[in-house]
Amino acid sequence: MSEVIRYQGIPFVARFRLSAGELMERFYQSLKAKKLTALKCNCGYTVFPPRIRCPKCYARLTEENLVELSGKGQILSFTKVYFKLDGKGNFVDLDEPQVLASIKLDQSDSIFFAKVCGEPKDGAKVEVVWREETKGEFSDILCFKVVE
Amino acid sequence: MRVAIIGYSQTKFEYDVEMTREEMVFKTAKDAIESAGLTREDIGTVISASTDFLDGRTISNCMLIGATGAYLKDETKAEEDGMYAVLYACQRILAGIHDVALVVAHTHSWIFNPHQVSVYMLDPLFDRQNDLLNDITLAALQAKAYMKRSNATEDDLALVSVKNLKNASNNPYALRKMPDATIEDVLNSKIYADPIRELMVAPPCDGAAAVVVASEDFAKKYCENPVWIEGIGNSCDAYLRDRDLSRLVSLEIASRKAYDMAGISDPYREIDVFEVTERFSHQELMIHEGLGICGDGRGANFIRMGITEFYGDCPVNPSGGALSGDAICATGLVRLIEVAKQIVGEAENQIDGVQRGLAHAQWGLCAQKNLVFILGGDYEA
Amino acid sequence: MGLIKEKFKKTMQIESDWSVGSYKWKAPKGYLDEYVKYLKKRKILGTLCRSCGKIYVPPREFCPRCFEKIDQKVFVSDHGRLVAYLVSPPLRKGKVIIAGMDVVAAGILKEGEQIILGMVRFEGASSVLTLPLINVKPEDVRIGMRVKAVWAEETKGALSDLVGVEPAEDVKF
Amino acid sequence: MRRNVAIIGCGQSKHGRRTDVSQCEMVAEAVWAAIEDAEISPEDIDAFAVGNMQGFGGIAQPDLVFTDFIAATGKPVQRVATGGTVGGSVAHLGYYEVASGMYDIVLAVSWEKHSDSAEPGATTGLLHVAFANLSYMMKMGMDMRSFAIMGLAGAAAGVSAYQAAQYMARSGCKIEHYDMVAAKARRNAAKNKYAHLKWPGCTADDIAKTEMIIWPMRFGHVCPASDGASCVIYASEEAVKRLKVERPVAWVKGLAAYADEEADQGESYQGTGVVDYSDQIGCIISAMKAYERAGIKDPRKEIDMAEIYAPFPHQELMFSERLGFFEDGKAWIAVEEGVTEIDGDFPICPSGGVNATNAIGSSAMQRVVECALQIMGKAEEHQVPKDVRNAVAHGWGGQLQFNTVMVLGDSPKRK
Repeated sequence: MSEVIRYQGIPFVARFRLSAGELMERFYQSLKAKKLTALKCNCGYTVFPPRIRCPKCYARLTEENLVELSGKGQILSFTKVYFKLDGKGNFVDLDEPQVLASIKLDQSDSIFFAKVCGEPKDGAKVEVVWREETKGEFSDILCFKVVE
Repeated sequence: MRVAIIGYSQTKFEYDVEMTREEMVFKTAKDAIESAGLTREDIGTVISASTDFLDGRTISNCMLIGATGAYLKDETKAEEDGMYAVLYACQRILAGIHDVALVVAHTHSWIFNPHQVSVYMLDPLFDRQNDLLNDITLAALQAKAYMKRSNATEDDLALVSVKNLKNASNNPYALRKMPDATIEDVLNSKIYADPIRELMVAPPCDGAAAVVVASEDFAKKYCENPVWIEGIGNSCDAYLRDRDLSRLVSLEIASRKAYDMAGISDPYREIDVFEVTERFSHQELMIHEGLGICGDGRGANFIRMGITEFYGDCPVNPSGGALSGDAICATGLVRLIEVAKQIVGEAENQIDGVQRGLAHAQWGLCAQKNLVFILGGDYEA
Repeated sequence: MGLIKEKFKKTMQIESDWSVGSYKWKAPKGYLDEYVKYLKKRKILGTLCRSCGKIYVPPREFCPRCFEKIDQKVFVSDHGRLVAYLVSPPLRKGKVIIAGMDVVAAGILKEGEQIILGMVRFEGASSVLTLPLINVKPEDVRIGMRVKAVWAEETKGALSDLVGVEPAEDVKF
Repeated sequence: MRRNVAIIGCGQSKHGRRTDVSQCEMVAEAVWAAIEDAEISPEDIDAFAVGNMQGFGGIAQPDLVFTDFIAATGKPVQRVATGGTVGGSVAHLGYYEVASGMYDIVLAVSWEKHSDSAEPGATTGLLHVAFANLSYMMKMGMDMRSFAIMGLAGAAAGVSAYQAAQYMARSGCKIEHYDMVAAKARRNAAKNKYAHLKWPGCTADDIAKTEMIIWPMRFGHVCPASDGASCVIYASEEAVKRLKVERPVAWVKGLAAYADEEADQGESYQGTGVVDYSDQIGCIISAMKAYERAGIKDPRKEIDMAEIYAPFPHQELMFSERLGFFEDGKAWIAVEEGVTEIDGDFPICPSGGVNATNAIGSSAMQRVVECALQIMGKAEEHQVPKDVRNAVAHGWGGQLQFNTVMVLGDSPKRK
């Protein structure tokens, strides 16, 4: 058995700047206005976030199909998360566990994986909590809070 | 026209193995060819299986041409589980262009944590920006969704780990073995995201596996004990956001196709052993339902009543499954090999009288893709 | 008219990073580490495959042609032939950016310097090594010319010990 | 008896710096164009073949993210990836899926989104091929000067620059011949609405005026890093009858992809047994096997045109010899005589080829698409005037070591 020499990669981080496309650009602009938007297909399926093909009937979706969601939804399932990954492959324990839930937004058929603040129960109704000063980014959505 | 497995080899699953990936692949390929009683010259086509993100090398097969025995061979690389490479090898043989194919799959998880690679499988424009999301936390949401729809409890999840880690103690190739594992051991292991704890997650490791498949004529001429591939079913579900996480729809589709091809109407009775890829313990219960061997939402009954023990009516993962060691691209291929070993009578935890077995591989977050193989011995059906 | 490139609308960009430098790999012991050890003694190491006679330089642990492990170490000559070569234009500041670094401005390569890269096959080797071809003007370089290794004044067992190759007197028969 | 398989529809996205779409949208563009071209509905598709080089666009297993964009939900999807040849490998996979008898109609798509990487061109992906080697060489005492010198040749073209020098040494051609081939590519690309770099009426002198990167490679010789996707839809002979396809289709007559040893260095900077990078024994064997399987005895006579994967002009010359169209080292004569022009006796890359458009994942599949379009008479502006009975689609990749060869024809192969 020949032994081996272990070596580390030279320091380099590959940076990506991914083009979002027109639909997602409009979606992020609507976040700035504290609005959640989705696309409602003629077949009835509402896909969130917006994209060019309906997941159910594959029809072409455009800005005409745009609908605004209420920001309310229901928890399908949730979990208490105790760790994070640091991007380099290491587990990092969280100071205190955060709640992650798969949420079905009202009027939308897609699942939204989002953080939940407060103690959720299964099937609990939730509502989006916006960052004070939104910038049109994913982090404008702080979390979802339990409504009742 | 049928295809048969006529040779195989697997390495001991370890973490940070004292071997380069090139040497491990070379040894595995060479052993598989020898186990088929052939030499490299007999091989027509070579299909390797590894991914660029896991190996840390774009074109992860280009510097392994020598190691996989693919020098001046009709070669390609499947960028997913090695069982998909066997499916492609069968297609190359059934197309009548090749007679003998070598499939070699490997992953060295020491190179870069596969759980970190799972983050790059998320949609970068949306989900990837939620830094809580990775394969483990998504699996936790899947487990909770399944437990809500079925009668499964956390104890049932722990029982799956207990069964597989006990089975693994007889398996020399397994990484993680716990001969006297208990539910408490599993429920006390480090929590990642409830209900998922460390002993409920398949531990990524370094490993490789290889098989030689051949056409019906070649196998009959040169192999005393071929293992016939009688059915194959493959299906891929939608992306996470537009999919029912509480069930494995693509497995339901894939297993039906495999059963139809193999002429199986009642899998529970007609299949003697199951080797499934359970990356998380709750998935083994979901897989029972996806394979249609138990009622909808009744997956937990099997584990509670010991039906899936290797001495039970419906043995699942006598080898210890993925929970005993997960070399990502090699894990599904190892399941195929374990079923072949059961059929030729060379398996650890050997079940007697195995004529037909089922091997299953999954790929993607929350088992988005599922592939099912039905293998049969040389009995006169 | 000239080159036409269709312009496409620029939409919002989302950032994502991939820490490639955090990966780690393994190399076989007794091969490249031996090679650099002998570079210190100004010798070029290779491995011989006994069944097909290939000599791989730097050394390789198995032969793809014969699908066998090889570990017989041999030395190859430090004289060889030039198989092919590349010639860079005189290097200018701001023109050559490698891994985000202006190598001329950083003084790694000299302003106005012309680099000749030679692909050299040392006598006995079945492999080609790509090394700088120094002490010669680009117009005097010929395919197949004899070259010999140029060593660092004070070798320290590193790849940089073998600085490059320079023209060697051609043996006429 | 081997099942005959035909391409009944092709689709391409526009290739260029596609900052207007995401990777999923770009792939969907090509997929839905192919579905419409094949005049079928998504339900008719039995299985999918997909592939790209995932390190370039920053998404691991991207086909799992856009499964439901391309109507693949619930259906079998198989993924292969092999470097520059990935488009060809996906095309081969799609063929085998149908030829095996498992499926009747298969959609095969391959793509690349280089502009999503922040580093210029395709640096991230190309650097990542040998990033581990580089790290090990630094550990083994490679100095910064050698690192910079290696980057000098590597940044623009990688090991292809060495190959350009070796081919010139071997064939005795001049750098002007490289200029001619690059000019032909950019001229033809002007007649191809999907191409990236278009230069109507480009001449060898135009290319000769571009800056010398490292002799014998000028800036005008280097291919662009494009974004793009290419897609074909295969159908078995029975399916072609069942769908009552009247219009001409392109039949796959033979294919092969034999791999050579890596040319430059092993994965821990070991030496390899490849001395002359322009030998390309892998291409010779792949061509021989593909012609044997296609029943072609004399390639130059029986084949009417070829789409060769040549990001750099020397490769069109080199591979046209290895594919058996011209004598060893003599391809440059055919270029001088205009044999390989669109209206020549043996047109090569009428589409403008990879030198004008290179989304690495899509390029080798684009060659299959272009050959199919020529056979079906649907290449519009760059349709070659001569009658195309047989065409060869070629791809190269890896460290100058992989070759995919596919022979397409206007009639199924009869024993």
